[in-house]
Amino acid sequence: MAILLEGRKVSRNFGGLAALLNVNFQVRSGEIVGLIGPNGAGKTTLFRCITGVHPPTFGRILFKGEDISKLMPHHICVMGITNTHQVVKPFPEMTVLDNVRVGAFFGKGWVRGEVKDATQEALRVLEFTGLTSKANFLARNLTLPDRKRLEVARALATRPELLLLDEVVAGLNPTEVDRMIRLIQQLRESGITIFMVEHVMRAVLSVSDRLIVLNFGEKIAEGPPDEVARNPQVIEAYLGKNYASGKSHYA
Amino acid sequence: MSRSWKLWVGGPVLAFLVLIPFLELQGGYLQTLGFLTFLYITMSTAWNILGGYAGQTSFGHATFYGLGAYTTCILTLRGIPALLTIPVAGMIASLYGLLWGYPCLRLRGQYFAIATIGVGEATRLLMLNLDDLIKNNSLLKGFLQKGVLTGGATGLMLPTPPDIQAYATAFYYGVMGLMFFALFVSWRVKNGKFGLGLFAINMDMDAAETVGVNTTRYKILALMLSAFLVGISGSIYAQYVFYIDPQTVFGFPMSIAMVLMPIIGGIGTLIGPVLGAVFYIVVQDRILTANLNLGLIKLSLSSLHLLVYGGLLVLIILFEPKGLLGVHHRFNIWWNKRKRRSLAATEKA
Amino acid sequence: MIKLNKFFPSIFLFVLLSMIIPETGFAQGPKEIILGAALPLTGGQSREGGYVNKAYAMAIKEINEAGGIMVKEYGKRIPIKLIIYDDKSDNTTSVQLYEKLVTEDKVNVLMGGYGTPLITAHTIVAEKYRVPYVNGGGATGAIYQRGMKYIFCIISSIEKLSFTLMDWIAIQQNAGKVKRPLKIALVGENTSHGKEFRQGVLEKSKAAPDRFSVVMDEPFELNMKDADPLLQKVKAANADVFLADARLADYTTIHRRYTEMGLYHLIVSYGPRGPEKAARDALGPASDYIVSCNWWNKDIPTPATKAFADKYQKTYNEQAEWFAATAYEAFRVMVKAIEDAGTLDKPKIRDALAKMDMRNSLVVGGRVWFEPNGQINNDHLIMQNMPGGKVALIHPKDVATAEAIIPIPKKR
Amino acid sequence: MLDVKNIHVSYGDAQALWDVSLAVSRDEIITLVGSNGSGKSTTLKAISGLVPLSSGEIRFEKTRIDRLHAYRIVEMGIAHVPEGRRLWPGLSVRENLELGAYIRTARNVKKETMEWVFKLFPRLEERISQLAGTLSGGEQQMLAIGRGLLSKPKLLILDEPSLGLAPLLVDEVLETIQKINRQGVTILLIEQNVTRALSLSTRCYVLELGRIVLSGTGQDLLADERVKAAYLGL
Amino acid sequence: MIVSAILLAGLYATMSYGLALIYGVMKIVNLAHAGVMMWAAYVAFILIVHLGANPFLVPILIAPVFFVFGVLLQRYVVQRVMGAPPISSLLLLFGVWLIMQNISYLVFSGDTKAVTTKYTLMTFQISGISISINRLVVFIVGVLALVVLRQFLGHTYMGKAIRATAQDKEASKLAGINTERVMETAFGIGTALASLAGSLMALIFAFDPDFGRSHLLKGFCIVVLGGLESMIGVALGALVLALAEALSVLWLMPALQDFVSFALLVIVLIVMPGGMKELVDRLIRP
Repeated sequence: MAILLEGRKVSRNFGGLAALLNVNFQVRSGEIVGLIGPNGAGKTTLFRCITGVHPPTFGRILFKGEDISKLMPHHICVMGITNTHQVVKPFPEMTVLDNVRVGAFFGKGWVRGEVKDATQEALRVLEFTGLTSKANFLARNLTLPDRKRLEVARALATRPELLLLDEVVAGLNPTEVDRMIRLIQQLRESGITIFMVEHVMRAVLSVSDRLIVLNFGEKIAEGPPDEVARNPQVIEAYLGKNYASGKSHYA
Repeated sequence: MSRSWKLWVGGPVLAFLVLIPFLELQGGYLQTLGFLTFLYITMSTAWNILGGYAGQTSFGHATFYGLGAYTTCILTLRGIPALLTIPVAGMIASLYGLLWGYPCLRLRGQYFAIATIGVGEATRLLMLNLDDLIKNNSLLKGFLQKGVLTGGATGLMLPTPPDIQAYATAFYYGVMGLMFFALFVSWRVKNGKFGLGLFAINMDMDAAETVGVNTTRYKILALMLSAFLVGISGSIYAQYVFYIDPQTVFGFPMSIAMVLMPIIGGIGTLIGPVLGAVFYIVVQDRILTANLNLGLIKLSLSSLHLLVYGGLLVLIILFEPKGLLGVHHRFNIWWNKRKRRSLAATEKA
Repeated sequence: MIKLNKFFPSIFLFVLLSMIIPETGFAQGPKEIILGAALPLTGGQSREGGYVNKAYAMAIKEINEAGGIMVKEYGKRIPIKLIIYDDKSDNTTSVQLYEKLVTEDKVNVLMGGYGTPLITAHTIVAEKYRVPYVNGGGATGAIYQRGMKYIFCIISSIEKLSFTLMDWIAIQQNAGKVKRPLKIALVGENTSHGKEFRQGVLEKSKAAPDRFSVVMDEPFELNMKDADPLLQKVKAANADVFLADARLADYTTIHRRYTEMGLYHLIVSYGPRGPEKAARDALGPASDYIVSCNWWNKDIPTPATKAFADKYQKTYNEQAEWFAATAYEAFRVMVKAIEDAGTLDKPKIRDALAKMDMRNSLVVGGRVWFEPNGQINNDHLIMQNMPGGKVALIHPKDVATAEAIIPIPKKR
Repeated sequence: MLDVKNIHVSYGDAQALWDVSLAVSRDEIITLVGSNGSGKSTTLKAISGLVPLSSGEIRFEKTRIDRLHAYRIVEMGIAHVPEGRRLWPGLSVRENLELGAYIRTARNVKKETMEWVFKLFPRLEERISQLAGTLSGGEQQMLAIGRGLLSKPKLLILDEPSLGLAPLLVDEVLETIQKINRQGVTILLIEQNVTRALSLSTRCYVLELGRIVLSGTGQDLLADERVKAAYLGL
Repeated sequence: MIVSAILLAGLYATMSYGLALIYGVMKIVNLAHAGVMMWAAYVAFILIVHLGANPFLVPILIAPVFFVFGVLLQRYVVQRVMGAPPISSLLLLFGVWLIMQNISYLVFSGDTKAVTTKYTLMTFQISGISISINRLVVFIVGVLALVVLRQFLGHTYMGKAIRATAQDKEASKLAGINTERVMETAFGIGTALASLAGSLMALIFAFDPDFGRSHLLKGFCIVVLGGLESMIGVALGALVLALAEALSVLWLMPALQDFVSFALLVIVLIVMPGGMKELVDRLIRP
């Protein structure tokens, strides 16, 4: 599979503190890659580097071989990378349909100014994400699971090749988590590459092809989920040293 | 149902507006009132494109109004037909919008608002002193005609045509057309891609950016469009009153009026700014000319106009962010409830 | 989309509201001559607007007590009624209100407001509907140089004001009181008023380079906060005479700072400002010896002036300022024009105004007549503040009450 | 001492806690564990009055506190050291500590408390006039705990005190917490480092998706595979 | 000229402290500041001219009254929009300002008023420069206000609580600080400072109900120059603005003096939103 997104020694400083340090990563077309790590490990920062909100201080990010590390977020979006936000950011006073239409109008799948086309595209995405019945609700009146869906729908309407999902299942109950996982799998089937930050391990393990683990802004592990889960460094980062050694004891 | 209603109500209203100059109602005063109302609706609608749709509160829109008015006067006095100057006025206002909008629109929320106050006042002072500045500069001297470009504080006077009344009637229709044009633009913006982008910026700038909205460009375009319409309004105002001076057309009260009208009417909507402008003119007309007798104290209501606007602003911000439109909605809900209740009551009986 | 039927109740309510309020306004009575004016009763010019309002009220009362205006056409005296609106000192509003006066209220004639920008804006309306318009508060000459036919003003131009002032200084030179040539520091507020004042002074000094040389000429922003930069320039100019044109607030601000900085000139004038009570209270002895050039003063030794000043004092318990006097006189001029015309026909009243020659007037020279452009062209009155809050009239000769004290004595 | 009964909490329409109940007795160290977004921080915020309950009740020493302003809860004797430390970076170490003793009862004994805190964290005394924002991560955490202690709390709530600290410092901080507990302060703690947390606490609650799924003594839970599942999903 | 600019800076600083304080704690741009200055000028006028109060005592007399006014304004009006986007508080306070102006028009009419006292025109000489007593007093008050304010913010519990709330509201709540009380106090102090400036300005300038608008803009300019929150920064900003205005006369018409401050406001906002502090930081750190 071709490399879709590649980061080379991506670093990001905030006021002298390194939030990311020399992170190398690759995302291939058609993959679902999970990004995990304890709180403050730099996962969201990495996403922000990719989407151009906080461009990397050093290092380069390549999308289909093109350097995108200096581009504005809207430009990156039009190139085919979209993200959802950890704290959902719907446009609260707009209807669900309009929220998605913004994505349809402005994203990569740019519909040339035709309201009708954009609306159709938006409706198609709503159908796909199961929000059709709520198309005319104001976004602020949605429940959290629906807002998360809307976040995905809006991103999807931009017709991304690469979708960055930042904790889309956080705060959902188990049934809702399952529904979201199914949606993510459907997305992959429709040909979209997915790079996701997730804390709910059940979700991330069940869908990811590969995991990348960050700790203190550095990459500490990478590989298939089960392999990563056995990685002592990862266990230490999550459970502490004693647990890692204790595990063998209990086992 | 709704379409026929629109025809039944909208048709006669439109016919009435068109016929006003012939009806000589209130001795023709209604025509003046109509002219001003249309002009203010245009400006209110124009401000709303930037302030309402895109959410960028500007206290500096008088700069466009003034610039439009001055462009027309300066060009007309140099022999260019007045009608031709109208689009030029709009474009110059628009370019000025680009000039200060580009840096200022990078500021967010209240910083932008404050910067626009500064821009507005600075522009007024500059226009007030422009002639003297040019006089002292050998390079620019050529722009002066008999030592006058902007006329400084004296302002500029236009020659009056022989038949002012017919001229005024023509302008009545002209500005009515302008208003419909502005409303059409506003409607197109609101229901098109452009408006969707502006709304997205208004709701959440970062989220808009990540779904591909070029926020800087859209904000500037909104400002320029808004400035264009306000510039034309200024141009028409100048041609209607034949006299402009910087304190009036560049004055802070003008900017305030443009902020107040859409907020009173219902910010970010199509009809809100119209309601606000009509309200503004009617209140101004009625309040400035009425007296209130409270037994011993005779109060001239005119001394209360700031209180009315200020009070409304406070009440709207505190209780009804959607302005008159919001009040109308509540009223409607209440009305329907009452109707339903009375219906239920009759059924019971 | 908008559904109009939903709007119906609200629209209904709104229309109802907008129809109720006018009932509290003025109802037209029959058999009245209606005059109309919009005055700046609030906003930047409300102080002056207030004086005009009081003067008009006094004039109406006087005339109605005498039974109204004798109109020959109807063979009887008809009472008058004045409709006054507040224009918030705002041009656009003012125009709107004058339109309203002419069209809705159907006034017979229009009276002026106060302030050059406002009056400039009014004149269009008066001219448009061909309604005679007389004012006593918009002196700027430019207003009357536009070939308008229905506009009249009973105060002579600001340019004339500076001419009078300069002529008077020339007289002082002739008398050997001050040297020639004199170096002049000239400042004026950045309004048409100030501009015209400065132009007048410049013109006069250009015409007589052996007498005057203007070494500094600067406009300043209205309602200035800090007079320092301006006065630093004045100080640096090292002039003999300080001529300024300012409104009350700026006059106070500038002259305070002037005194604090210890500046001195042989002659100091703030154009029409000087003897106002508010300023003298604010400045105390620092306002002594300031020369002012103005349209009217209560001490003009003519019976008409005395009668007006006394009556005003009695009615409002305050001293009459020139704003009130000229407004009062403008009103009387209009009344006389209606009487002369003997009809309420507007063009005829206009013709009567154009032919006006009113004697025993309050104005300097005692006579009101109009130049073809509609503005009076009489002399101004020059006054000087004297110690102890007194004011001396020093020019022209026929009304002078005292000799000018020139040059200004140096303090300490 | 602290009794949380069946609380539900929502942010807007999004429910974050479902029917959470827990109890803290005097002199205990209680730990909340669970993955991110499981509602641990929200539980603590609900206790200290930063987020309102939609139902349920919280009692502290028999008094209901779930309707009180945050500052009133501090006055009752609960100090909350928030996640990410949340110092006032532009204030000096001394000022940060002094403001910790803002409530009236604490002000009177400020001097003694301060000495006690300095004994616990000698490093803070060295840095007394430095701005809080210039301290290192570990020092900032010490200051945050110290600030909490200056209100003379009966119950100290700590939200991830080891977040972002190097392993050596984590040990040091956790040891100090135990020391504080031994000196008579009850502790309610969120700790990511599960093993350490469990081994030092008397009892634990495991949260998952806004619900309590497990509770027991530290030793019991340490042996429970479900704890590991909560973290790694295995 | 430099001396008079420095004296003026004292006044500029006094009128900006309150703005900076309220902005710092609540992130609110207080447009009603101008209204308060204007009201204070009128109250000072009444006290001095009609009741014969000592002009230099008046500011001390009226500050507490306006403190209470500020507290009430915050508690019953501004508090309601604390959670809303900042632009609504800006518009709200703009409305309050309009109302205050209108009340002044009703009570005092639009007349320009000026306060005259026996000190008004007194000057004394220092090495050839004459200095007005009034201005010197105003300057001293400006400096004193800075000292007192710093003492208050640095050494009292309430002062520190105000600073703490400005930096982190939630953490302050957790430390047992009643942040609503703190915000009321801060708004009250900000209002009292505005009234202090207003009553001092009444001694120097003539005023009317529209008084304060351009001062307000200058205040913004100063606060932004000063880096938005620090009081020392405000004092420095005031100095910079006063000097810039004074020096601009060398190459600009005096009529454009205000233009300098408005243009400076816009430029500073755009170029260095962190104020002079940021600029200095940038210069020091390569």
